[in-house]
Amino acid sequence: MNEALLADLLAAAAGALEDAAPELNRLDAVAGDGDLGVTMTEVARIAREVLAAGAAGVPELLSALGAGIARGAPSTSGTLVATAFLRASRACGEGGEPTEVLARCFGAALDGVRARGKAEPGDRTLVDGLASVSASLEASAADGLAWQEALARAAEAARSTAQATAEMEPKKGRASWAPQRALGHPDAGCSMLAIVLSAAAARAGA
Amino acid sequence: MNEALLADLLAAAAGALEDAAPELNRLDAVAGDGDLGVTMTEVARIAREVLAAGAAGVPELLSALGAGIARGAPSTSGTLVATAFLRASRACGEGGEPTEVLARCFGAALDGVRARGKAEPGDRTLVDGLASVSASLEASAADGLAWQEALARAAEAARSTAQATAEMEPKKGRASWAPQRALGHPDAGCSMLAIVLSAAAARAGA
Amino acid sequence: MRKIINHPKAFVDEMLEGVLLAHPSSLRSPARRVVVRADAPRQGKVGIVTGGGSGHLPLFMGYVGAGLADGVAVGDVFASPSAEQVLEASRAVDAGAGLLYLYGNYSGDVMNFDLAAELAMAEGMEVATVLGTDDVASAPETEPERRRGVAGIALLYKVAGAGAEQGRSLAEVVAVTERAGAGLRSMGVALSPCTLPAAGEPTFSLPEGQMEIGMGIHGEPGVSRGPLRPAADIGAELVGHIVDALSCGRGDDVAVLVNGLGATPVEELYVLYRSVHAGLVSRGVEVRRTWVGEYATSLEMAGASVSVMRLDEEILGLLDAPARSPLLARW
Amino acid sequence: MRKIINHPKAFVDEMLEGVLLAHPSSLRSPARRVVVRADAPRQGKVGIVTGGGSGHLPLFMGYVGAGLADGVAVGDVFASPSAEQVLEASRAVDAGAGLLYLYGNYSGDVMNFDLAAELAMAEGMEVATVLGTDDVASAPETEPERRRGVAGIALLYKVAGAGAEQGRSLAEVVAVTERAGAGLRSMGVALSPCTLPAAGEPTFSLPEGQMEIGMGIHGEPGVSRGPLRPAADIGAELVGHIVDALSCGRGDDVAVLVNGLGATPVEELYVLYRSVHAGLVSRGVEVRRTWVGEYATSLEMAGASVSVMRLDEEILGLLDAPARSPLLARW
Ligand SMILES: Nc1ncnc2c1ncn2[C@@H]1O[C@H](COP(=O)(O)OP(=O)(O)O)[C@@H](O)[C@H]1O
Ligand SMILES: Nc1ncnc2c1ncn2[C@@H]1O[C@H](COP(=O)(O)OP(=O)(O)O)[C@@H](O)[C@H]1O
Ligand SMILES: [Mg+2]
Ligand SMILES: [Mg+2]
Ligand SMILES: [Mg+2]
Ligand SMILES: [Mg+2]
Repeated sequence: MNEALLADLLAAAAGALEDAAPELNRLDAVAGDGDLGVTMTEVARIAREVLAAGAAGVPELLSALGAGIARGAPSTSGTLVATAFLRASRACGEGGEPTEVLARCFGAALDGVRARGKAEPGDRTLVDGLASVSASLEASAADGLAWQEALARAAEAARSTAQATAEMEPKKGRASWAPQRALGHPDAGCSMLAIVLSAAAARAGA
Repeated sequence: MNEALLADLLAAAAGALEDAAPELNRLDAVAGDGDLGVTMTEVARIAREVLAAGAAGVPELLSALGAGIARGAPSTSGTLVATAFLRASRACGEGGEPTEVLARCFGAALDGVRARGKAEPGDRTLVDGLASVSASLEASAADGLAWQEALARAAEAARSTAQATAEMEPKKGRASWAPQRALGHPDAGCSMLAIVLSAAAARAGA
Repeated sequence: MRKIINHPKAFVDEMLEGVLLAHPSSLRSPARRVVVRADAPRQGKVGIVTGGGSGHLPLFMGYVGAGLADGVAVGDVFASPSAEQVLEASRAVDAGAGLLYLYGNYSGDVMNFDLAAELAMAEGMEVATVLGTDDVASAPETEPERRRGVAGIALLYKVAGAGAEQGRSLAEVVAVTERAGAGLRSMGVALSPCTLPAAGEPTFSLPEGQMEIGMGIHGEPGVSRGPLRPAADIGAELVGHIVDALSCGRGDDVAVLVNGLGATPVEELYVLYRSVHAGLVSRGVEVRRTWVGEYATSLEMAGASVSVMRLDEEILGLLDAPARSPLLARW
Repeated sequence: MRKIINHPKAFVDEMLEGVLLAHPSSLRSPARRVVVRADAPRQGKVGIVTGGGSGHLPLFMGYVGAGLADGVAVGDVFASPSAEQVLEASRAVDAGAGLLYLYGNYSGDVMNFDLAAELAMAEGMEVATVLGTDDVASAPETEPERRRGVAGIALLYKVAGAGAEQGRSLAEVVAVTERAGAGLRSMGVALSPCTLPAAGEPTFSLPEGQMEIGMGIHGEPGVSRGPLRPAADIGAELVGHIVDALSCGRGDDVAVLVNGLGATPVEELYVLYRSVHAGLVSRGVEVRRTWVGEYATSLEMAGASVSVMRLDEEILGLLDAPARSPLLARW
């Protein structure tokens, strides 16, 4: 996957984030402070800026995204997304099939987010979404699937995990302070991940 | 007019004030701070207390009302009503026909309110109401009318003056700060006077 | 009503109970609804007595403290205190050096303070009066006696209080306070109504998305109502009216107070101040001192007011003198 | 929205411009959205760095001042500042005696301050962290690491700031601040929602006549919602929860802070304090110090919180030490 293609997918994801902002605010408001859409609109704006500026290569682009988001959108989700990009940047450089690279990147992102946020799978956070996406990509890589197909399956995994979080009790973040409130509503961060991946997969046209 | 009769009329007036509180708040809110009903409810409460305590005679009753209201309801209207009672108390003791006494009392009240509030007739204040009531009582006294009839005419004068104030530009009090707002609405203080006199007149059964 | 209260009728007295429980070493109550500095009377010092309706904290009680006022008569919500309360406050703070009655120009208050002054003088106290009359929106410049007093009075307490604390005579305190007041103007904007506890419903209606320029601190009608505009426009308009009224410009030194009416976050007051500052600086006016926060509120009204006071070195010195009251100091 | 703002996106930066224009002799900005005491770094003194989302003034920036914190990283509304901002604040206040990061326990803030601490330590600064975790409603007593920080942190700034100002070592400042924090609990009640400027609509709905006990300062869900009750009931309930959490009773000395969330008049806070005081005194707890006012707000949310801190003579001495910041001091 080259830089231009990645940029194209990310631009699609940014657009989807902006469209979903009210929905993300609403989901976050159920048990949090109702600002995830505000933050993700800012993340999308930063992403567009970084994409417009261009970068020497994929790792450079990912690390510029991570640094820009860490600087410009440092809420919980923004910081975790930044961490994910920074870790992905370090993991993507070692070559391999595009699907393998994707799997490595999301695996690294998952590890980074777990380390920074100290949430475990099942805590009803972004970790759940990243864990299922990462597992799906691993499986696709093992099966030798094309990256477009792998991305589509990863998006599907993200969507169903987001749905599944509706039945989980939150253990981390603002939602954990009133765990019962969250029940019946998907986790906002996982929904955000599903939206982003769905948009990228649709753009990839698989 | 003896003390018991006066107390009976005042009790009727107090009841009317309480009933009219929301309307008085509304009229005051048009151009003032919307609390005339609140103040007059307090005035009514104090009046009932003073009436329940009783007094040695009419002047004593009126001065107890004035002192109680001055102490307990000292807003603009409360202070003016207190002044009116205190002046009436000093004026009522000299004997004469009941209608003459009434006329003297309201004349003294008018003078007191003018002195304290420094408003002139035509400024759209309680002074307008008191001036027309006082004039009406003077005329009734000159015509030798019974006090019940005089009171009924005074109430009628108060009502029509209140209506007339709707066309006046306020010059004193809060309403004067936005004179155009008041136009079309009767002055709250004059309406209050009309309500009180109407209730007393109805009670007097003329 | 979204209010943390018990019975509305008990509101003022329970508030006072809370104040006296919270600040027993700073304040005491010599009579019902009268509060004075715990150390009053202070021998040889001009006593400053203030008062007015409740619902405006920190106005009026918040200005009772060292370097500020000595006593306050506390009225019902938006209603004057009685002459009797003012008299009791006067008795409690009188230290033989005379009394300054310093309060806002509202008819109920004027009547009751004037009556109290007569009674106090009959008891041998010396009494002078200075009224807060800073609200540009309430009357034309040609009729100062009709202008109402709003948040600017906070600066007058500071000037008068510092002068009194320094041992100046009543005549001197009156003179400098009057001079400060003559160069002091304010104007406000309201974005929402407020609700008197005893009335239970908003005093007036002001729909979301509308604002009223010039509204008074009891909801008295302002000079114009219209769609809510950006902070920069509001700041420019308020400064324009004030600067016109004061005819101040290049070379003038001023102090500025941006006051919140109750529900407006301090963040917004600073956003507003940014434009107020720009408006003054662009006219060559130098801002020597600035205060931003809640100094005179209208219950939970949303909105703000801007006050500008001309400075000379004497007034500036008094503004800089130490002052402390339990309701103003956050530590 | 009833807000005095320009473009919602410019809100935080324009607010900061206003703050710096208003208080040029007390505060300066060494980097974007970083504000420090004008006299920082103060040689030999432990530097105290704080920060958090905007929308809570006087929290957090209001606690930058003499005898309080030295620097603040200012986040977007209800959002953490970045690690980079915290690092810039650290650089600007570090005077070689070590840094205390003192802020509220929210995941975004913790991640960014932790990252900044790593970076600062890599640059040779010594960094220790104490979190505000006073909100009883946010987690059971058995899980202190999950409790969020609310208005009680105002008292921790006072304790830590006074300790640092006296020249105590970082370890000593940390120890006394942790001890103060261990004996500090708060609980709040919300009567209305608030609206993020950038979101344009209330974060949640809370109809008039309803209240939510235990709601957090970002509108985090509380422990119970129901019809608005009288102030006396609210005070009794809040004190009950806090006293249970602290297991305090006869013979204990405490300081009390009654905090307004933004739109609640100070009068109501005193009405509430009256019942808070009664609840403590009836349990034999002695209230040694009381503060009532706005110390940590949630934009224009209506409501209040109560904080109670156990006292020993050392902590009391630190609470009584002088402190001054331009956003807290009204003179
Ligand atoms: N410790 C954590 N680890 C991973 N994800 C988390 C953690 N805490 C919260 N999240 C995710 O962040 C989302 C909320 O993000 P955001 O609104 O930016 O947080 P905040 O407003 O609290 O700063 C949640 O829906 C959840 O998916
Ligand atoms: N100077 C004055 N002289 C006589 N009556 C006055 C004067 N000022 C106001 N009033 C009357 O008082 C009424 C308002 O009373 P009130 O609501 O008690 O005043 P406030 O709320 O301003 O203290 C007005 O409707 C008017 O009739
Ligand atoms: Mg959030
Ligand atoms: Mg009125
Ligand atoms: Mg009134
Ligand atoms: Mg947030």
